Amino acid sequence: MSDLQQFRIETRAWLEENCPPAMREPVRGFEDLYNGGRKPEISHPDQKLWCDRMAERGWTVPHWPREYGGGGLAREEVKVLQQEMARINARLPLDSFGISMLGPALLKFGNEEQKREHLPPIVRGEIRWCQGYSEPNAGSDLASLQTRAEDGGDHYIVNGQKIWTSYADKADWIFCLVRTDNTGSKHEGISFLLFDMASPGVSTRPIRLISGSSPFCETFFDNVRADKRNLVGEEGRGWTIAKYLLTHEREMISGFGAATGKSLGELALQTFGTDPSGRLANGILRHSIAQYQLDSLAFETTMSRVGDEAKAGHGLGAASSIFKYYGTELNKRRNELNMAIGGEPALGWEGEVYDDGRICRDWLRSRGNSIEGGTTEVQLNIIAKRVLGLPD
Amino acid sequence: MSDLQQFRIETRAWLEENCPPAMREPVRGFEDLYNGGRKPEISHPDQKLWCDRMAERGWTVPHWPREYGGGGLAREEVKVLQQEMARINARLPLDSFGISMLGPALLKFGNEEQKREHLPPIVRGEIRWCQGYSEPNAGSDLASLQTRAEDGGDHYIVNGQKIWTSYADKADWIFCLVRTDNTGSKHEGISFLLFDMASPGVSTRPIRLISGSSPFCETFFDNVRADKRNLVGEEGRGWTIAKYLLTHEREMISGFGAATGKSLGELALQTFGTDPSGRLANGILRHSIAQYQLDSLAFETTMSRVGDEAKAGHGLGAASSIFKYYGTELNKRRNELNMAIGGEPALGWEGEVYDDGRICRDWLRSRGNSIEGGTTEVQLNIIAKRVLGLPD
Amino acid sequence: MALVLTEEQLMLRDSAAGLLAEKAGVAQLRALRDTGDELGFSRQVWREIAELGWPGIAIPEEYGGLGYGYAGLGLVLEQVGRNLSPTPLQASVLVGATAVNELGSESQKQMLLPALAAGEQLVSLALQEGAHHAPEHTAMTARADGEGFVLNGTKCLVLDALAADWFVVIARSAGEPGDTAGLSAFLVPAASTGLTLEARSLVDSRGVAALRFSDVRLGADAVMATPGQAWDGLSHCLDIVNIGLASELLGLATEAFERTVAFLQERKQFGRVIGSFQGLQHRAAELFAELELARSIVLRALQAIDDRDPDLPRLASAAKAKLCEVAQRATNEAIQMHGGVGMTDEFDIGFFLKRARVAQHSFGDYNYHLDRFARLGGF
Amino acid sequence: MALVLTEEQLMLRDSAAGLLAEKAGVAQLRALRDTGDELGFSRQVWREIAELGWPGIAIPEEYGGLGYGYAGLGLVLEQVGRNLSPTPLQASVLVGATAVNELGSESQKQMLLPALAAGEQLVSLALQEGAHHAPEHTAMTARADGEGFVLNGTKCLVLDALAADWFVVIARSAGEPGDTAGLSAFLVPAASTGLTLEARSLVDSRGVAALRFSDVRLGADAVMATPGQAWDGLSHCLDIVNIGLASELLGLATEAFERTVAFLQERKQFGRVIGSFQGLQHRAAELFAELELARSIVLRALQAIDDRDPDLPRLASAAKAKLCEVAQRATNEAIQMHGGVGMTDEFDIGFFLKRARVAQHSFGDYNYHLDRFARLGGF
Repeated sequence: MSDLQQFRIETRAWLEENCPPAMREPVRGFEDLYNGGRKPEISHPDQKLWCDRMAERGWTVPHWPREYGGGGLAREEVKVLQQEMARINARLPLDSFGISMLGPALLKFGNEEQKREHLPPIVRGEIRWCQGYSEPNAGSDLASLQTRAEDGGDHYIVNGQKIWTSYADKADWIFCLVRTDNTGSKHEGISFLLFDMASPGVSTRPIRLISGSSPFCETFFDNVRADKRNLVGEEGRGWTIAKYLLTHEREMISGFGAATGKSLGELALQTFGTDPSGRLANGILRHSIAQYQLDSLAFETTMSRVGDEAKAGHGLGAASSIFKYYGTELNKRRNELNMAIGGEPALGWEGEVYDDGRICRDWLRSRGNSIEGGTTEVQLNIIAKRVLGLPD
Repeated sequence: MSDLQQFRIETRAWLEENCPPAMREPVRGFEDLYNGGRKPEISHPDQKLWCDRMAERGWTVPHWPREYGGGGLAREEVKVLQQEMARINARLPLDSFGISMLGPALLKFGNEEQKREHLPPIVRGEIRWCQGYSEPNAGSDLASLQTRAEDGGDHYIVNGQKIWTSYADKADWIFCLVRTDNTGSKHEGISFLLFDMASPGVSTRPIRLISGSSPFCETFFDNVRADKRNLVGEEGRGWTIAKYLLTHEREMISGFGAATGKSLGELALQTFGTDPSGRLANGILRHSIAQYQLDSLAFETTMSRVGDEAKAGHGLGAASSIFKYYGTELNKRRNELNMAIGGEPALGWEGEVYDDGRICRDWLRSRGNSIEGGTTEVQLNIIAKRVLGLPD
Repeated sequence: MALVLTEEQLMLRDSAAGLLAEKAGVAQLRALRDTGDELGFSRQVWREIAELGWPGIAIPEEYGGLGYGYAGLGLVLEQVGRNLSPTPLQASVLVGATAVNELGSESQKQMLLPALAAGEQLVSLALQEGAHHAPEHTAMTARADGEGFVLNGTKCLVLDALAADWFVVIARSAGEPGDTAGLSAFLVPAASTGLTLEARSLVDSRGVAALRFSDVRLGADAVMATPGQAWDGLSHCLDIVNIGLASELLGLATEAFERTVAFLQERKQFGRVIGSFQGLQHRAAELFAELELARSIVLRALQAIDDRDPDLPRLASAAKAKLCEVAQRATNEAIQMHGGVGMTDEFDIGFFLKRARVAQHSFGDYNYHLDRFARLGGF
Repeated sequence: MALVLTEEQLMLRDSAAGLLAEKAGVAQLRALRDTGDELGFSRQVWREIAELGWPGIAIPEEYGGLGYGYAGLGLVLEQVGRNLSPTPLQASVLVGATAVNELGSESQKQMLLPALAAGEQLVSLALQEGAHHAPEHTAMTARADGEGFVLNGTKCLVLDALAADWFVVIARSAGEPGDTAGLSAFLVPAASTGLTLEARSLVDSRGVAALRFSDVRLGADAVMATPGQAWDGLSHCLDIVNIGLASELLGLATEAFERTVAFLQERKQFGRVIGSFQGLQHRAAELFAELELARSIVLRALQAIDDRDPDLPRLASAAKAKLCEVAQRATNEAIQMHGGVGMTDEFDIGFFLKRARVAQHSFGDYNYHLDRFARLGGF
């Protein structure tokens, strides 16, 4: 028996014994995702138990090195673990920005001390992180950020304001882009700094969106003290780390479009029925749905193709540059069609009869997809310049 | 009886007597339009007769002053003349760039001598003019033209090349933009010069388009001598005249879309028939045709509205800025739909069975509408900057 | 008629713009929403509007109106759109009064139109039953009962229903859903026994309700037009209503566009005003052109109402379809070009997006009217 | 199958690119057009292509082909599109040989496929009769006559007909136009008595003809498949053909786009390279994205042929519809972005526009295939 087969047998047995039955139930919404933190929000008490059991083996982040609390598993072993979890419908034990965003950045750019201090609490779900990037006057021009970090000897004094900080009101620490130098080009002088959200001078205010309440906050820093040992990378060289993480974020957002339920064609048939030729009775709508489905099929095929090319060692081709742009535009189209198919019920905002405005709020929320994480316009600029080689 | 009624009676009688029967037949194509010139092209001998008779009274250009050979008619009289000509289906006696383009420019910018020398031969159809504006390396950036006119004392020496010169191979004289000064901004140093196409050093070469033969030519100037008295306006101030004429030209091109025959809906019904609900059987095509017809109706209504506003003394509103752009884009859409409806016969290029490629050649020719006379992109720039006040 | 506004119309437009911006603008809509006001508008503001006579603009003079025609009402509705004004100008003036005028008997008109013109009473149309506008599929039953009728069924999307004194109700006295024959119209007091209202909350925060009719008994005086033959009058009424909604959408889209252009002129990114980026410039210029087309077709359709133009049905669907398309594009572009700030509830631009979709949907959306435009065009 | 090209496929692609660019590119197409060549391709170049074995790429090994499958042929056709290569690779290899392979009897395949694989004989499909692709509306009659049949009727858009040795002819032996049942396929020698060819001149300057059948008598050996039951085989053949045309359009659109991007990088206006204008940049970037989508769906559809994927019909219509849309946009943008020079016959870019429309139209255009895609999607 190969080592991998042995690993599979042991993993299967361990999961069978340790995964609580409640954690094998399907995730019904965001509230069923466990994000950890000092004051974790839970919808079921077994969430924390399940996270703790997995964290003990480092399996909340199985591919991170063991010395930082991770599982230290090889790629094939990670796949086996995922397969065995899927087999019993085990939920993800922990979902956090620490795992998806800060961790990869620290592993690549952090020093040994920073990794040892910050990675294990992420693995154990003890510290929840948020990301302090966007600022009110910067928008797409992220690098023009103005939050200042002044030298205070062994620490920085941080002053300024961030916006679109997801879960800032619930996070324990923040990884934050600050300006430590004003003299060079705007991309220089940016530093990547970590500090505790419980520090004096930090305050947050949730942002209400056109679609309703949201995880986003405004975050204010008023003479916040941040230890210099929590500066990641060199002072003034934070932009490199920021760009690395932006790529991660874009890939996450471009996945939005993939979420599907019933097909739009089926939904429309329920509402409008067919004409004598068997086609959807609303011919104009039919054309728009067919266009959407065609593009959606071609886009999903493109994501598969790029994946297959990468696996075949061709690297991440130029086609990946279109994912964020095209995926979010498709998602907007799908939501717009949902509204057109839905009619009156889709215009509902509150009340049980309208499912508290699910269709409508999803639609409104989708309008932001092509703004957050790099606007469609910025994505098109990137394609034009980096892929097509068109000049400034 | 009012003077105008008197004028109508006399005009009616004169037309009845002087308009040859052949000149009351419908115009079947470009070959039936009379353009005059030293060696006029005619499809019927009465074309010249009719032009001469009308020219004698100045009625080839009835609104120009009598001292320059025109009819000297008041606006209401011109209208009466047009109505009376329409009553008997009288053809336009003369159609030329001299009347539509150079004449208005000379009347506004020319000196007395120039008006007396050049306008009467235009009225009489003796001299045919062409327009020397575009150059191979200038394109949309007309003002970057490079054709040089060097000072030779009482004359200029012209060297350079023009492109897209309509009927250069048939015209007698050219009104031409030349560079007399290279030192200032590109808009300065441009002069508006007239010279004889029979001058030594002038040569032309017809341009074949993707749609087939065309009136366009390349025109070459090799040490062509042009009298200084034929400089219109001040030296180096020709750009003002050019801009004035470009507006004229754009309005002419934007009218392309107005030419209609059978409606696209009727054509499509002939080909595809209806489904059991009575709708066009090709539902996808139906949607595109309906969109086109809706926009076409709204565009024609916009042209009427702007006309009515102008008549009401509101001036030419901002809406007129969209005419060239929208009219040519609509015309391209109509031709594209013609192709989609037409199918195999519309792909024909030569031969009687394909009417020598009429549908296809019209479609190919229409692709140029949004390029000539100021590209769609230039039009959109103008709207953005001049109408919407967006900055450079 | 020339496609220009008269002096009188220009004055009306300016006066509407002034009052609505001050008394019934986005700020008031937001306040009504945030306080959870069920009525959806301010009675006090409505009285001020009524004093200016606007509720009677399109009502014939013989019934106490100003008789300015729909071209006049369209101008007011355009300003309503610009300001997202929460008033019964749509529900009772555009829709309700038109229904009474087109479908009502002489005595009903004499009884009700003067009160509507004075803004003292409100009437709303109860038509839609399912997810989409489909008037010929009306299923609500009107069973003959002596000289009168008994109504049973449900209606949704009844505008400003909680404030209405009367409803014009479309019901079926004969035939099957899908038939245009057999439809009847009734003038029903809001206080009728067996009629219950359920307030609904839509994305545009305007007052709207669903109605349930359980054996609502009506006398002969409630019958409008000839029983079973309401279709032609209803159809004409809906043409007018859709042109009025197109006017509102024109104002809404134009305002969203102008706010966006102003934002483009101010907002800086990458060291430049973002309005200097050609990518945005061209999109703004294209949208400008579409708005000019939209303005023309709306004006033409409004005049067609007053001119009794036989081409009215086609022009009505043209105007509504075009304005659905343009308003959708203008509001979507407004959010995108405003960027993150446009996504926040704190900023006003989202209100335009929200109202646009409800107005687009009401009485037939883009898909419905483009199809109808093509059918009336013979293909 | 992974959506990537194998080493073997990459080599094939590169070799096709090299040969076609040199021997059968736009320059050769222009020369054939300008000399009024009726055949529409060079026999000499065809022999060189045949020596490399490409005519047999998709033909099974047991019939003398290479058996590389349609994924391989698709790569060659993409290069044909890039170079606008005037060769019988579409008429005889993609369309003709596929029709023989899908519809022919065992003896017909043994007789003809090896010769087609060697490029020694050419076969073309005679299907379309009216202005549009509508195979179930085939009206040409096949009247039973002893063991054989007699054909009467006309066909148009028969590719490379003047060079063809054989035609696969679709005719109706039973039923009415509109029925899929009753269609039959026949293998007809070009030299048959009663068959006349009329060369036609289309916008893409390729060899094409109309065929007239006047009492063309065929023996039993001409019958392909079971009489009256050709629909399924024909339909499968057309799916393959449309995917092949989509491959050609992919190459054509990509080449037109790359030439345009190169032009944008060079051409100066207003003192700047025009490729620096954001308005053009965004349009180019959007088109790039569409071309990437197009590439994916074509590759997926090609693999679906070789994999005998039951979803083939839907994927075929998806690929053809998407490529019709993208090729139309790419060629129109190419002309617009090239400006005046793109409108001249002297410049090559117009050839791409012209060929695109013929390939788009052939065997069903965008409207046809988007409708079919929706129908196969169940709505």
